Amino acid sequence: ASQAPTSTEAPASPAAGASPASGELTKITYGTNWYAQAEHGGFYQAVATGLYKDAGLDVTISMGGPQVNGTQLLMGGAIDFFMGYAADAIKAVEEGIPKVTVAAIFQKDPQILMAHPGTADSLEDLKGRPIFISSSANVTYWPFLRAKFGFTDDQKRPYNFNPGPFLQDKQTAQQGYLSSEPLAIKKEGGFDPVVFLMADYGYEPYSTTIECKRELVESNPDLVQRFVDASIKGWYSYLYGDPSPGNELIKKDNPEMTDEQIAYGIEKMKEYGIVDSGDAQVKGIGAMTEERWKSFYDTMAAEGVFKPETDYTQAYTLQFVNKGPDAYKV
Amino acid sequence: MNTPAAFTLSDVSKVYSNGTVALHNLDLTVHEGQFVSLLGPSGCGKSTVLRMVAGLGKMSSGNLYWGSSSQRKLAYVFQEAALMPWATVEDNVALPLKLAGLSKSAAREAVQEAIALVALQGFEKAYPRELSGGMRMRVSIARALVTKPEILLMDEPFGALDEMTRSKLNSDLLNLWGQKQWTVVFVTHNIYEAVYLSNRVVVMAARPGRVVADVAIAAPYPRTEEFRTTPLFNDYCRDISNSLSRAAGQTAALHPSDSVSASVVNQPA
Amino acid sequence: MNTPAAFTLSDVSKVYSNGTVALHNLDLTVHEGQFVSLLGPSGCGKSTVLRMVAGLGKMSSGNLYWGSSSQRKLAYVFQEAALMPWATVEDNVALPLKLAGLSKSAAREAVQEAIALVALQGFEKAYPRELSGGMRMRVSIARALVTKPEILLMDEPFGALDEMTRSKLNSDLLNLWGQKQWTVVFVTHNIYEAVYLSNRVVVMAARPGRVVADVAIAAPYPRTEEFRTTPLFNDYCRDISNSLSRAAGQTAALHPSDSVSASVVNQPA
Amino acid sequence: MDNLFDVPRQPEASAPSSESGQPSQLQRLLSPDILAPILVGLLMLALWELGVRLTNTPPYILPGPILVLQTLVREWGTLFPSLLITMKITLFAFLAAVVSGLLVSVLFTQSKWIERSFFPYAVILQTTPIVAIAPLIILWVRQLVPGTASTFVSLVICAWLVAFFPILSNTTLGLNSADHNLINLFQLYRASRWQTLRYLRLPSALPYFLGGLRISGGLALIGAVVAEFVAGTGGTSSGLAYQILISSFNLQIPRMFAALLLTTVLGILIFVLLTMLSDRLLRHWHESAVRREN
Amino acid sequence: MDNLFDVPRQPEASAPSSESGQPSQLQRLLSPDILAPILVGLLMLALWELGVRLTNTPPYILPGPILVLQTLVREWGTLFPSLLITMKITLFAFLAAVVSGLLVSVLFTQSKWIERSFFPYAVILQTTPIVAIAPLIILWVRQLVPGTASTFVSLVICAWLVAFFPILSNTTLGLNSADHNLINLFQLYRASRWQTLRYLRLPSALPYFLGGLRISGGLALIGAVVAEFVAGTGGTSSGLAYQILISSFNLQIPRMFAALLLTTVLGILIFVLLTMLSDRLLRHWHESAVRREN
Ligand SMILES: Nc1ncnc2c1ncn2[C@@H]1O[C@H](COP(=O)(O)OP(=O)(O)OP(=O)(O)O)[C@@H](O)[C@H]1O
Ligand SMILES: Nc1ncnc2c1ncn2[C@@H]1O[C@H](COP(=O)(O)OP(=O)(O)OP(=O)(O)O)[C@@H](O)[C@H]1O
Ligand SMILES: [Mg+2]
Ligand SMILES: [Mg+2]
Repeated sequence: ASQAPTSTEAPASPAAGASPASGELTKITYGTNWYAQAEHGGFYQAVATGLYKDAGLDVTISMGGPQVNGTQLLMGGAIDFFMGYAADAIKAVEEGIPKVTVAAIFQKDPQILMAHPGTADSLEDLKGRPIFISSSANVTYWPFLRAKFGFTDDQKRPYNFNPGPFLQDKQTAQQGYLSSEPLAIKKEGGFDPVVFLMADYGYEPYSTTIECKRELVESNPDLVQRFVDASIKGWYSYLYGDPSPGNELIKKDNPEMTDEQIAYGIEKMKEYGIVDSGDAQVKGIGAMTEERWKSFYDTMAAEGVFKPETDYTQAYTLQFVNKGPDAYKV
Repeated sequence: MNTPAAFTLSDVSKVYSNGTVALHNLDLTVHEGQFVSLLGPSGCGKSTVLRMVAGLGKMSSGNLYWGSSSQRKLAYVFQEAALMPWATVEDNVALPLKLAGLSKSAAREAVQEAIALVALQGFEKAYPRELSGGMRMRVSIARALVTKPEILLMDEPFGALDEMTRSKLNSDLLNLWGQKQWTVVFVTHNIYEAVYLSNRVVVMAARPGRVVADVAIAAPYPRTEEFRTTPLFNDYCRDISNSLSRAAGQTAALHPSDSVSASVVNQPA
Repeated sequence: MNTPAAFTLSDVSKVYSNGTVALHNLDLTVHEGQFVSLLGPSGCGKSTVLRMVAGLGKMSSGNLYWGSSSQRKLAYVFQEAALMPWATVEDNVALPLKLAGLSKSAAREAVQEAIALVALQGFEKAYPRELSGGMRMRVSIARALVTKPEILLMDEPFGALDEMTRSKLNSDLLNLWGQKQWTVVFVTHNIYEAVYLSNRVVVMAARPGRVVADVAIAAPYPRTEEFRTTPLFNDYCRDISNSLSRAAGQTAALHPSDSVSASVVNQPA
Repeated sequence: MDNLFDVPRQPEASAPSSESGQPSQLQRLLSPDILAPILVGLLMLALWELGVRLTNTPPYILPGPILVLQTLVREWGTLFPSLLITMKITLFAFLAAVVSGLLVSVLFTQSKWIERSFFPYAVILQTTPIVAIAPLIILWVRQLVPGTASTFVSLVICAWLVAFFPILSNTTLGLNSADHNLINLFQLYRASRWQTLRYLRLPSALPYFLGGLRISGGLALIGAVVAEFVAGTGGTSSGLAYQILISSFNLQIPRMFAALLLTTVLGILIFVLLTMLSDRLLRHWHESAVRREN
Repeated sequence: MDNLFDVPRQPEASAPSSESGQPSQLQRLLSPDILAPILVGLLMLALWELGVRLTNTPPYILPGPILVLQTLVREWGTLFPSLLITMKITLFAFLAAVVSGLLVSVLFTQSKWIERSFFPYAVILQTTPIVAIAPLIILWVRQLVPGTASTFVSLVICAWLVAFFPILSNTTLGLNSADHNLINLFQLYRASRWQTLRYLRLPSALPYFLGGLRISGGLALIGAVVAEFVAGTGGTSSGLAYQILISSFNLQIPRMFAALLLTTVLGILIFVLLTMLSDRLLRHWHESAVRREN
């Protein structure tokens, strides 16, 4: 990995101060959920600026992709930490899969629906109109939309990460990622789509979380803590410092990523407070709360996505986060 | 007293693509109603002559002229049985009729007759792999006879048959020929058979294939088994046998066309 | 004065799975060094006998006993040429040697010799499809002779050959046989050939296949062309021809085993 | 002399030991032909179970077959209807592939020119990732077939794309492999193109064609599954692919394997049926199916 | 009498009109055999362009070939390295499929029992959606092949799964189709199993095997693409699948089609090469490749 300028400060967090001095770096693999992009920026920044190294970690970031099954890779030991999703974490509890969310980088899920300009003012307006959604939506936000806005299954159209069909038909809507599809559509389709951030409509899962096996939390909490802390520091550095070291790594992993796209991504993350809003502003990036987990669980359980008897508290631990923004100052 | 020509091969050469000269400037006129036997050493081009007459494969040079009949009325017994392995005896024999557009029921009688002719009753439903070599050849003969052809080309049809079946088929063939006035070209290695059956025997020499003797067999039809014991019969046989020996010798001649003109060319009765 | 038995077929029956009774309680002992010709109507089971001797396919009942030699030293000329289409003449002939583990160079001379024997020099590199029917059969003969077998089974090997080649191969075969004391079982439809070549002629009748005559040909070897013109030769031919006619008649007999015992069973010289 | 040959063959059953007539249905089911593969199947399942137990693999990585079967039984109510839908798509795509493959290969053998010119491009159908062209197919189909049938048609087309080429390729090869002597014979009797095709080329091509079917049968199935991955929308009319995906998203790995097991069984079934068909059609004459006695 | 036959055959070239020796390289390239398919290809491209222009289809739905080619030229620097990577995976998977398919089919023909018992299960490899088992493959491979090679191996395995079955199926059929007379001959001369295989069954199976290759060549390619979708690579070691997906995601549809064009061309190339190989190996004897003169 490129040796970006490292911080001169001594280790800030007491928990993390244990082993870096020994000089032996622990090899860690972090699996993301997609090709490298601005939404993964903090982690790349932590690699690029040596934050992980300072925490005694040698981190490799392994990109995900459209059909890569991260949970199995995590549980099988191919990766040590995985970029997870709150809904998925609760499902894991239901299936008895011992993985735990240890930090939530995104306070808001960047999942959006888009429509052609002038065809909709709010999500309700999409009722009855064809919507391109990917198959995973069936187990995440689609049941929510169905219940809350009366969407029906015959509106569904398959979305395979090609927005062409959406452009073709003005009456359609399409799912997207806040910082990706709208830009592509603006560039290639020549217009700004109307964007509905689902987090603003009551769909509030944590996303871009850090998950690991329960076993690791129990056997080596120190390692987990070091990874979480360094990652959060990476995010602060990425959002508020100079993101270019991280961006270089992103472009290296994903050569098709452009500076324009990255800049757009960072801008949108800031504009919508994806990372640093709400609880995170008080408790620091990565923050999670009981209440938020509960409200998400309750909302989705009411729609039948989760079983009523699920012990959703198994899905996370607050042990590694909520230390306040100051704790992560580099 | 010749009947009109059924077909004429004029100055025909055939060079296969690997360079083998199978036929070289061959001339042969066969007249309507003739029964011509073709003899010659193995590999001399007898089958090639039949293939040219049947229009299978291009000649390298030369021409084929037809008289009043034509290639359309032709049947051909190949040297190999060439049966369809997926079809029963019956269906194999019925093939030419089916190709001519006859319905199955219309064909049935002719097929039965042809199968009886080659004595394969009881094997109508058998598949070729269930037959002996000779039986397979007989199916092939039945397939050729079933069409009642005007011109019949037969490439060693009886080579794989025992003497009894052979002489039965010989006389059957002569009977049919006598009735229908077919034109027959008959390849055989059996000199006795050739003399017994034909009114003309053509002897070929090998590489390049060409005609070296053309003997008219001036004996009246119908021919009985006694004909085989006449001195005339024996004379013809000896004559042809000599031609064959000479043909074998001539193969090495440097200018084959010279020796062709030197050979006895008789006109058929 | 019999030599020891080369092999004995004892009470052998063969019923093919479609119900055809190809052989019925057939007994046949062939002695070492004998040249046995097998005659019989088409489809009577001659090929089946050879297949049983060669161990190809199970007998339905009965046994095959071997003398001092064995199936291992056997060569077989099939009724069809059965050449490998992807191999040249040379490679086809060399096959048995290759299978016996001989190196290519060690085999070369024997292959050349065998090819020369059937007069196919110049065609070593040709593929089977480039050969005439008779030439293909000769390749097959060469393939059998190349191994210098102790026991030679030949199923109508010369049926597709002209008289010249045939008589040449006849005398070549006799020469070889005289030198090596092979045991030969030879299927043919040519009575003259059978008598000329063999010291024993076995006549079979059809369905169910069985032996109806077993004639010793008591003439000394080496046999010359003159032998063909002796009265003895003609007597044998007539005798066998009669047996064949009777065999054809007997096929319809209701109790075939009765008629078998009534036929003349000679012991070989 | 005519009666020299006329001892009629008895038209008996072709099993050598069929003295007591046809074997009973039960006997046939218990024959080693059927038992052996079943035993092997059971053995593989046992090994799988054992492997899972010995290595202590958790069910969310790889469930053992017992768990999978239990899940299958439990989820039968949702999985079986999906199976039927996948089967329907598979069947339609397969039939379409058979018909079109046959027709195009026949077209190809009508002229070397056509074959040379178009055959290489037929391979495009096979090498284009369905994911990439699914949107186009869906758009086009929607214009031609409005309404709810349109998704089904799109799925069938996607699956057909996958199954088409092997049939085309094998059948073309087969049609070109007709015996030369027989071709001559047909030429001689002035057989029309259609007759040569019908009575000579098609029978000659049969073994190759059936071989192509065996390959394409499985491909039609996997094509149906993949098609549903990319073009399916889920909901009540969704097939096994949807169940696999959803189970995977929901981390219900045993359920995913139960769905996989169904596709697998369906695939094996298709294969076995096609093999039986092949044996039946070829047993009288083709070396690959004939039981030789010598 | 020996010299009856000994006029030697002249070993001339087999082209009938080759009086002036071999045709020159240029002549050969300009021969109708090569020109016809190229013309057809150009014609199809022209029709495509025309269709796109006439219907006014926007490039983000279906770009015309001219635009695609322009994009291809422009993006050559990024697409070509990806092509090489996909090619590498394809090649390895194809070779693995050829070797394994051949070996297993040989095993199958050693005993009817083995074939009956295992053949139906081989179809599982083909009918299991790679998506579902990719994680398992990745996990297993990671345990066996640590380090960076592991991803590559996983990809090759996934692609191999797709390409394996057609070769197995066709070759098995071919090995079982050896001429019965020749089998008898080999039996007679006590040929060992290995000899029968080497000198009889394998040559007999060659046309079928080569037919299988033609099918599997394309499948290996599509398998490589699909494998990349499910097993995930990125960065500098990513193949065409990545380019297709990212282009599609970024709505750079002409670029996506440029990448598709590359897979297509690669597919056609594989097909043409295998067809040439087939013609070369069979031209002396198999009906499908021999040029008959009568
Ligand atoms: N594979 C087979 N299946 C069923 N019947 C067969 C099979 N092979 C031969 N037969 C039958 O067995 C009988 C004997 O056949 P065989 O080939 O031994 O005859 P043959 O004496 O060699 O005849 P030919 O002189 O015509 O070659 C025939 O009636 C034939 O129909
Ligand atoms: N397809 C072919 N390609 C090349 N050469 C061939 C081909 N067919 C036949 N020949 C050659 O042409 C010559 C004549 O063959 P043809 O089959 O006409 O002989 P034939 O007189 O019928 O012999 P036979 O009595 O053995 O059947 C032979 O030397 C043969 O090698
Ligand atoms: Mg011939
Ligand atoms: Mg026979």
